[in-house]
Amino acid sequence: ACGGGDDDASSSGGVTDLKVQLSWITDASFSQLYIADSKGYLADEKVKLSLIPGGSDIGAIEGIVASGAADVGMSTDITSLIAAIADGNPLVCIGALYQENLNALMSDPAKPITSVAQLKGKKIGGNQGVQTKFDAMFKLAGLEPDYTFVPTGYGPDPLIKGDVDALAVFVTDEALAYQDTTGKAPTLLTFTEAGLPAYTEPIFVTTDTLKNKRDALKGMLSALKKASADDIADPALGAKLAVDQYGKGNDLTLEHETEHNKAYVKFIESAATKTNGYLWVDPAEISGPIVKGMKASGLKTADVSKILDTSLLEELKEG
Amino acid sequence: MTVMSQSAVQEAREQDVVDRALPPSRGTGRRLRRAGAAVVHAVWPLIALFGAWALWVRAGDVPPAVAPKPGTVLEFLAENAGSFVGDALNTLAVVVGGLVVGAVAGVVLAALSWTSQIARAVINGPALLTQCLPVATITPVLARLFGYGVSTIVVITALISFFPVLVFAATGLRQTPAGADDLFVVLGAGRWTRFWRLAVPSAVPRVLVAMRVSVVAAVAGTMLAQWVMGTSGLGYRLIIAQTSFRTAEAWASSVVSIVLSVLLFAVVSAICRVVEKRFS
Amino acid sequence: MTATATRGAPIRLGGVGKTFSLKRGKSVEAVRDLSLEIQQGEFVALIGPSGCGKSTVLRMIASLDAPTSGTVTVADQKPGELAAQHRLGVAFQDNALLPWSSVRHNLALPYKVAHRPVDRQRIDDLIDLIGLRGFEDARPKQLSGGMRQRVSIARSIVLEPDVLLLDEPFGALDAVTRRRLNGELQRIWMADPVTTVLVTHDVDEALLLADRVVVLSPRPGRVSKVLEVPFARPRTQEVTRTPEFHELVDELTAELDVLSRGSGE
Amino acid sequence: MTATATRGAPIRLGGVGKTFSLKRGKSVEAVRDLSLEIQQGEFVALIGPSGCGKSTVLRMIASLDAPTSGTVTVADQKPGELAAQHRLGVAFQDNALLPWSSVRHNLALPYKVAHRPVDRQRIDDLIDLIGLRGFEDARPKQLSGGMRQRVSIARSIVLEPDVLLLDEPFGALDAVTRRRLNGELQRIWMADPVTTVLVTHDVDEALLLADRVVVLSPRPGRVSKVLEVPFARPRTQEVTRTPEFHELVDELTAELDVLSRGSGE
Amino acid sequence: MTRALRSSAYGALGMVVVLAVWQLLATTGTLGGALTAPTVVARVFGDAEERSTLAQAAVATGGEAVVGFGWSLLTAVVVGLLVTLVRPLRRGVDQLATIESAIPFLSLAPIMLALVSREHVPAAMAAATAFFPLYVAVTAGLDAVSRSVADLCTVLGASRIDTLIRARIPAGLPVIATGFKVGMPLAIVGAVIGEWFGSSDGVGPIMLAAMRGYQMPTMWAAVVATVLVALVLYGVCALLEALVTHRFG
Ligand SMILES: Nc1ncnc2c1ncn2[C@@H]1O[C@H](COP(=O)(O)OP(=O)(O)OP(=O)(O)O)[C@@H](O)[C@H]1O
Ligand SMILES: Nc1ncnc2c1ncn2[C@@H]1O[C@H](COP(=O)(O)OP(=O)(O)OP(=O)(O)O)[C@@H](O)[C@H]1O
Ligand SMILES: Cc1ncc(C[n+]2csc(CCO)c2C)c(N)n1
Ligand SMILES: [Mg+2]
Ligand SMILES: [Mg+2]
Repeated sequence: ACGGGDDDASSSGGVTDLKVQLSWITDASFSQLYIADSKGYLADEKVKLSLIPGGSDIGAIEGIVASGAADVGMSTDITSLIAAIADGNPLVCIGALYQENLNALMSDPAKPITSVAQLKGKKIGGNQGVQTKFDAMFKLAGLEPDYTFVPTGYGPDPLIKGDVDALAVFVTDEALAYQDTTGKAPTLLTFTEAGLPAYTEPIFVTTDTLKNKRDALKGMLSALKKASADDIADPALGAKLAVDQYGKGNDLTLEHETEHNKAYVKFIESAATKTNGYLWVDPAEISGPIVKGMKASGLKTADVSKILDTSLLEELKEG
Repeated sequence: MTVMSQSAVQEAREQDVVDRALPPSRGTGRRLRRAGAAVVHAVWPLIALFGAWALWVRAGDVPPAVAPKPGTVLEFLAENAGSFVGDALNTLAVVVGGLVVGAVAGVVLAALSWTSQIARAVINGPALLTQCLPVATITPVLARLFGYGVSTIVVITALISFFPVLVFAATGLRQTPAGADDLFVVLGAGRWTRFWRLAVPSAVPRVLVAMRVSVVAAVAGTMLAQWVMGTSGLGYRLIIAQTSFRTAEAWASSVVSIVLSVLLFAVVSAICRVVEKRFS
Repeated sequence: MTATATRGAPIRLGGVGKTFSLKRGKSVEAVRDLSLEIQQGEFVALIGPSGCGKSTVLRMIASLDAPTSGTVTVADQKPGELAAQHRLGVAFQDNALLPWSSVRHNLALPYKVAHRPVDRQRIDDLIDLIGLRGFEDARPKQLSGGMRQRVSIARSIVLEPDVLLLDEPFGALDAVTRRRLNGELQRIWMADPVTTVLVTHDVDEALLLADRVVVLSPRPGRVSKVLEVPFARPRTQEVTRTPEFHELVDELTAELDVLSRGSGE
Repeated sequence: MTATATRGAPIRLGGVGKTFSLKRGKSVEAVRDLSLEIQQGEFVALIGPSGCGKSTVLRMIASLDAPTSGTVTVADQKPGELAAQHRLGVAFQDNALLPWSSVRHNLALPYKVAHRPVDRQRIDDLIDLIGLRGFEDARPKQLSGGMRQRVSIARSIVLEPDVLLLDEPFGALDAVTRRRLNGELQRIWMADPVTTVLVTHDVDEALLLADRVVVLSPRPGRVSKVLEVPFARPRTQEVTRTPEFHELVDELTAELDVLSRGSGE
Repeated sequence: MTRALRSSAYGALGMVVVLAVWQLLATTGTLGGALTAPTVVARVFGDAEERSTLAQAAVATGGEAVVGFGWSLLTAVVVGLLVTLVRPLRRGVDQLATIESAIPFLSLAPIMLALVSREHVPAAMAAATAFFPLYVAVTAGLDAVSRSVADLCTVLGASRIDTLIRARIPAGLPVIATGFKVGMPLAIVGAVIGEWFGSSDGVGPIMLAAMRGYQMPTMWAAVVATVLVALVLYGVCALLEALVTHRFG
């Protein structure tokens, strides 16, 4: 549905083909990419993107890009990218789709949890692996980790049924499903608020790709920036493209995707993007709070110079 | 049909030859040689595998996110051997528990489906339903039934391991030796007697085949379940190491689980050989 | 000839036919219009050329095959009834021992199936009778062909059935063992004369043991000759050396010879 | 007695012993210190009480069992060599037909295994010989016991082997068919006298067919008596009615009787 | 014919029982909102567009499963024949097969993607998961020769290959066919999981999207579509087993 991902990443007729490994299936999360393609922004830059849907949900994106199976990667959360770089993978971040950590702890508005301190002694649900983040929240708040972890599957069900007091969710997914199901908005404690800021869907490549396909990458970022503005202006467009074209076969519904995209577009902008443009990733943010949060989570970190290369975005800002 | 594995025949024959060639006084030498052969059989696949892995990582300049160097993983294993013992035992306990539950369930369901065509049809559909869905899909429903603890993991393991037993036992129960059915008719055997004294012994060889499949499936199932929703064990360690990009640890966990599989397979195969001799 | 009040059951075959279907619409008519009445407590020997339907007749009496036409009754009931009551003893042509059971367990099987307590003493006696002392724990694959056949014979009589069906029970035995077991069978039968049908290829054996010898024609099997055996019991090996005996042997052999020639087989 | 220049191979058993182990450390000594030389092209009959080790001897010659002590050579080689060259014909006591193959395919098997073109004419002739015309496409379970045995006999000779081992090949046949096939076997063997070992329980048959009759003692099987058969060939049923023949039958029967009595089996 | 009819009638009955229990559990809410009532799922299928999307997806997944199963069977047969012919290899290869089936492929997506080109990942995963039962069934089947048939081959001087072709394979087919019934459902899960590695068709992505979006009717509709495909493929295997057992059993 999204232009086969196996053509060689070679330029034909001056157009450079980039294979993009996404962290998730082609739903509204990636509307900027669809807009950039369908409105011809990418073509203008002589770039073609072959989107490879993800879904394995296991931080494999870094490995896939490192192995050369894709040119560009977008993973769920920048911390896994940083950890991979620290582990010796020759990767580098060149931007990010969303400015916020979209992970949050969701609780029943009748028994709201709005601070880390309130998590003490509670049952917290979430996907496998997220425990390390909870530990970090306690540590960052100067507390001993004290909670029961409940490994839940997908969906807001465990919170609705009262199996857990708080549930780790995506603010753009389960939080909306909770509202749809129960009719009331859940109380959210975002990971950022709990001391774990992050960028969502960081855009990264290998250091070699950055060197060899610099122009194409720059073109891609430029197109995505333009598309970001369109996306914010009309969230329904990206949703429609996802349902009808790029995510056809995934059995998406327009209503659902529109609702989601409305939630997503809020995170394209931030104070930093006002001055530096969309997709911006701030070195200080990484070397500061993000690295601090990762250290608290027990993750390996690296120097920001190895993690981030803002030169492309800088050039676009000037040009 | 007396199912006598040709391997057994051949082994017996080879044994005869060895017995003739070597006078009894050289018994220890023979035992040593046989032990040596066993070691060779056990070790060459590992050497081949690690060799291929090392070569691939080196030649392909594979980044650690794809595959770490075997040396790194082995080093990690050696340094943290102690810490893996607990995890391995934890996983082993779940595997054994789930396998026992699964094997019993498989045999019981096969027995039920032996009793009538209706039962067979009513069992087959739902049984198949449990098999063709990914664990992650059914976990939420199971967790609702059995809680978010170890019991659900045992149930998942059992669900994964019962099916081969069901399928092979159900066919095995109908694979009676030539003439035996007639014998039981003539003796005026009731259903129950026919089941216990004819169908069950007849099914043994097939169930043994199933056990060899199931034991390995059970390890994989436990790993998967712990990976999806465990709070301890090798599968849990694997997911945590993975999400934290501790690649060496993640791979070390996998290696330990694979070793566990191989050992359990060897144990079950050995038991199978003994039982097979009894029932052929 | 007919025995005193016995536990046996009469067997009646009325106009029985049996056709088996082979591949591609072909079929074999194994038995045709066969009628035979066997009295309660009678010992009948069934002889006839190989492939003429002897085993098929036995299998129909044992309820293992259903006749294509005609009727079979045992003790005036459907053939299956007797088996259901554990009153039938059969020694199959191919033994049908349970491969996973020892000699002793194979002999205990009829008790277990009938939910009766296993009579160890009787099993031991039978093991002695068939000369398998020392092989109680051996499994069928550890026995010689003749030894297996002897276990099968012992199993057929272990429960003292009302009807005994023996399909060439002595075929794999040497002459000496065969004669000894012939004698034992006669002794056992005389002590408790149950209805017995013995399929055999040995005319001497048929005349030594049976009240009547029924000769079947080549396929399709029909009754070609019925011979009442006049000798008093107990019949010893002496009888077999009398001219009367030889005469009957020759008569039966001639009949078989003619039958075989006729069939061209 | 010894035939003219033949394709056969000599068989030598030198002090052969065979012990099988049973459960719990028990064991059976099936054969003890058995020595026997069989000439190229000689026809030897092996008789002896049930369970005395006849099949075991045959299996050792066929390389199916290895002797516990002593040596067995066939054509001055290890027993397996002849089989490997497809020069061995065996009719097993239990027939050993391929259950999934038709009669025709069972008879074609030796050709296929030997990678020789299947001689359809010969197979057809053999099917006629054993009286199974019409059953070419039947599978073993559709045959009577005697029919199966006949297929097994035909299969053993289909490739005209150098050594023929027959384990009670006629045990399940009626007297008439048996005698007819005895005659056929003699005819075939005289036309092409290959080394043949025939296990039988029928003394008449042994004397009718063999150059020498070897009597085995009860378990553990040893050679108890060897008898040269003096009759000229071809031997017809006439010979079996001569006093000389009866004398030998009696001599062998007496020997078997004594042996059996001695063993108490 | 009537037997086939009767058994499919019973099969339908089995499915009715499942549906009834499922409906009961779902409407009483015993198992939480994650379980959707069959009536609700039926409504999803009622929509023509949904129906064709799901049908296409199920057929795609079924196709991947069949291709994977085919590769896996081919490998199992080749390797099984090899270790049966070359005995000394047997134990080591058993071990390699065990290792193969114990590799947590789900957690090793990058390796899978490094080894197999992306569009083949679902089929490759199907092959990887179905391989072990097929291998065990093939090797066990090839060993299931009766002693008398084995003896026959020996005296006929059959080479290992001939013994294999004339005795071991026919004797082993019933066991191998039973193995099909175990391998086929595994191939289907394998294909679904393989689709999670980044596929644009098949039921896998539908399940993922629906799970995450808490679109339980869609998710269970995908499950039903998968099960239907599984029933068909399993039915084919069962039929094959019946034929083979009748012919060679
Ligand atoms: N299950 C079967 N299917 C097809 N044909 C069969 C079946 N059973 C027996 N027959 C055929 O019926 C005929 C009679 O067989 P039966 O076994 O009764 O012979 P028999 O008299 O016992 O012969 P034998 O003395 O050789 O044992 C044979 O031609 C045989 O081929
Ligand atoms: N595989 C085996 N395991 C154990 N014991 C065996 C085995 N094969 C044969 N025997 C024993 O060896 C002895 C001789 O057996 P064999 O089959 O050679 O006898 P036979 O002379 O052919 O008898 P029959 O005439 O009854 O066929 C028997 O006591 C038997 O129990
Ligand atoms: C941009 C974007 N990336 C990833 C996911 C999928 N996903 C991966 S982890 C996670 C949160 C855990 O519940 C979610 C929702 C998505 N839906 N949108
Ligand atoms: Mg018969
Ligand atoms: Mg024998």
